[in-house]
Amino acid sequence: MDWLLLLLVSLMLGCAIAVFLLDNFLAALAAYSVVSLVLSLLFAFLRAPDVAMTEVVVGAALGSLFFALTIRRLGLGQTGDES
Amino acid sequence: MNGPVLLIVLPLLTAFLLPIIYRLMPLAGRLTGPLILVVTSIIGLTQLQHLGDDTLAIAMGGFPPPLGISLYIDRLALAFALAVTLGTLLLWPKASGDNPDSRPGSLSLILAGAGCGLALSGDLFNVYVFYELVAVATYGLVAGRGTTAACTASVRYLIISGFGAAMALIGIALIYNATGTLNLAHLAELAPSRLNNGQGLAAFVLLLIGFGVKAELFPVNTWVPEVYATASSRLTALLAGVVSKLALLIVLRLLVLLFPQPEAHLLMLVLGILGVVSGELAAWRARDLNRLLAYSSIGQLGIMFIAFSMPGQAAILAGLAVALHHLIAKPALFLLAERWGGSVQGLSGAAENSPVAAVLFILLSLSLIGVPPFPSFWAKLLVLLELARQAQPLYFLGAAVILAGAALEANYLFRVVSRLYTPDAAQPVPEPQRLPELARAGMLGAVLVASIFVISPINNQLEQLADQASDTQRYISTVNPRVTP
Amino acid sequence: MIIPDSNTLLLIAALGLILIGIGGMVLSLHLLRIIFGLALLESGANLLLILATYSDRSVAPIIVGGKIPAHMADPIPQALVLTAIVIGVAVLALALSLALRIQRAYGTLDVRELRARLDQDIAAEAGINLPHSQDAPRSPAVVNAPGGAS
Amino acid sequence: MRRLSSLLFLAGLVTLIIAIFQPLPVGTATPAVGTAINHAAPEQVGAANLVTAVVLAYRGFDTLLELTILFTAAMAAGWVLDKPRNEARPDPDAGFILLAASDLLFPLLLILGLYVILHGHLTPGGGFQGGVVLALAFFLPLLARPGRRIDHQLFSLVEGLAGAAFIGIGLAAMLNGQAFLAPLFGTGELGALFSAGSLPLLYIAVGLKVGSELAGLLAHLAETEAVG
Repeated sequence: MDWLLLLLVSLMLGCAIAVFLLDNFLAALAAYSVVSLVLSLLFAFLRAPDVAMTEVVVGAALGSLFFALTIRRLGLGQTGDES
Repeated sequence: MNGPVLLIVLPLLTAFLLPIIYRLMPLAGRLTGPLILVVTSIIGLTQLQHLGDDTLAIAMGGFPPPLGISLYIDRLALAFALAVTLGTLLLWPKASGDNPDSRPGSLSLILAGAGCGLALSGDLFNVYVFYELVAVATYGLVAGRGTTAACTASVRYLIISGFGAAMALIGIALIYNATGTLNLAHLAELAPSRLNNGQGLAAFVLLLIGFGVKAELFPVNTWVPEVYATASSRLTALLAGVVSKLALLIVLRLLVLLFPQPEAHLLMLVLGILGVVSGELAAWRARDLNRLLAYSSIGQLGIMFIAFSMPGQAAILAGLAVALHHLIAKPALFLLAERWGGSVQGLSGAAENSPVAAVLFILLSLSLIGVPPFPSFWAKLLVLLELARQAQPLYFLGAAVILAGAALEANYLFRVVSRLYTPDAAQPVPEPQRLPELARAGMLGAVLVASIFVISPINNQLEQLADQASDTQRYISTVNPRVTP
Repeated sequence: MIIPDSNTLLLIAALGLILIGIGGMVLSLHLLRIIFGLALLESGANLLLILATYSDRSVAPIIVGGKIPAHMADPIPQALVLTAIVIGVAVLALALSLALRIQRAYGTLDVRELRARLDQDIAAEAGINLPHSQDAPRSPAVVNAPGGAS
Repeated sequence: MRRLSSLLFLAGLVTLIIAIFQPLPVGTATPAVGTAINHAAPEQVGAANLVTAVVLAYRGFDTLLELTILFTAAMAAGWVLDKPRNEARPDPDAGFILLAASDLLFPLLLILGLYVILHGHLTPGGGFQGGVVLALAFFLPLLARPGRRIDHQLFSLVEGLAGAAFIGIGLAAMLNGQAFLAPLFGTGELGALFSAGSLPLLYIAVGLKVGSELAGLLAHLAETEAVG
């Protein structure tokens, strides 16, 4: 159990650092979503299913969607899908 | 019994419905907001009358205090709630000509309701939520002016304030970890045994950073000059005059109820001194009136922090006196800065066009500095006398800083006044003040002058307020938190 | 290798998120990354709040089949975090809208440039001729946002 | 220079925070109030999900304010992004797969959202989570067909009325002689769909309000003029 937790925590913190190290904003956003998802797993582990669900829906889905829309509108995506 | 709840809820309800009302009947929409504020002020006044010397607690949802959220109503809280409501009414945003927009009205109503809640709430997390609500409404009102500078100032403010809010949340987590409760009365009961340690002090530091952002506390006040220079003058008057005092009230409550440790008081003192020094020096160097007034407001808030950093009822009285004076004088000055907000150089000869405003400006400046007949003199005197009574030598530094700050204030405010009366042939004379702003500033000035003649009744009232505010036992017994395991 | 016990590990997770968030906010120069930092900081604070009264003997605070278990987790921090998450996302949305609006007008989200432009704008509105401030980059007119606004 | 001072600030903050958390006891705290709520809630509120009992009953006032914050932020964001995108060049429709998927997902998300809202007092989830799902349901078709506009007027109507309904339920309790936001209609049978008094009503108001607000907000962000 502790090993799994260690893995999750290091994944989360690694992705959190990656948010600031990745040059591409979409990649940073992906890292942020991973942080949010792992965080929701941690919430579920902490006997907080309501919070876990909220973190998935609000933090991971909605927050990332906001960021994604903004990055797209700012033209910072660098993926070339912006017409 | 439930009246005070309406002070919070009615403005919020109206804010929700205002966009719909605007769409159906634009004219009615324009009138609804001020009307509701008039209604809530009347409710507040009757409550104040009704309350007398009592204090009471209202359990939201009918759940007994430590389980549910409770409001704590004493005179101080009601007076602040009333000040927010009346202040918002007086400084209601100007109607924008042809295109009726419900948003300034809605946001102002939310600001008023949330401000009342901030003053009345008796639950730590509830305070945090109200604080965030005030903050978000402020971002919106600042950015809503539409200039890019205002948006930039708003987003920089949002970042600092968001950082502060996260710090406050961490502080709340520390407190909850130590005590397992959020009710301020319950916390006050547990504080001597649970919060009188390193963890409690750390929580205080974090909460101070969080709630200090709006109270223009020293390290987290970089937003002040930017926002005050870019927001509309009425909003600036409201923020500097009323909202900053609300945050100060929260800090005072936390200090009295939860953290009576000497370390917490010393920290407040140091930050207050730094605030006065940095604020007054920056104001002295400022070259436009808006930012001059903004920095001077940081300095004045610093004096209040110094006052509240002393233990005891007399210190609270002194701090409240300074706060009350600033609550009236600063909005008036910011209202005058609507037309005169530009560079001080450019004010040459402005007295020609608007002699009344110039006289008013002199009056307000004298009062801000603390020249004898004005109420601020008595307020500052109280603070200084109280500082002289303290044993800790750092308090003398506080007194010295306040005196030096007053000298600086005299210097820079009279630089402005002398500009007003020396026309410069090379420059056009500024446009005259406009009546709505002048009338509002005049009203506030008249209140200030009138207060010279009723100093001692005001002092008695403030003494009672301070008595209630410093009485931790009374707070606990009024709310009476009981947990049955 | 010794693994810390799960409580310490969770505390490290919360602290790490808080510190990374603050560090990112302070050291980043792009407004969007600062907003990322703020979001991470808030997540860390939320995790810490849940941890405040966490106990590994408890079960989730939901009553199934009408029987009340002996050790249920404290529901209050969970309710608080629900509130805090929603507040956080509301502030996030507003911050991003402001960022969009600023980028449209100034063409940059570099905080040093934003600060310089803000000072200039305030001074211009006040009618003061501002000498070059020390903090400002040499040529504020050049748009050099990462990714390039093309 | 600024870089150096921020690094110093950061170092100071890091030491401060680590010093704070060195002795923080985790896993040993005794949540007095939380335990009391766990014991009292089934009788006082009647919601099987105790978090819902706290969110809507014990701390219902916080939830009202939280809704107001969301309302305020959405309004302010709409104000900031007031200028809609020029009609000349809307993004082209997405590909067939996304189009089909969004058409398929719309009813599914709608039902899921309603389910989450209506069962908020029994299972994890509730008005906020369900509301977000509803918002996504309305937003996805917009993402697939950027040319389409959503009816902002309608959404703001729903938003205002749902918020007023929440306060209205609170005021109704006051008219009834109880405290503001006191639960009405008794508690019912623990665990039944129609239980926990007025709590499900409050969650429906929350869900509608959150859903319409976020859908409007998302649409605003999506409709705003591209910068690049």
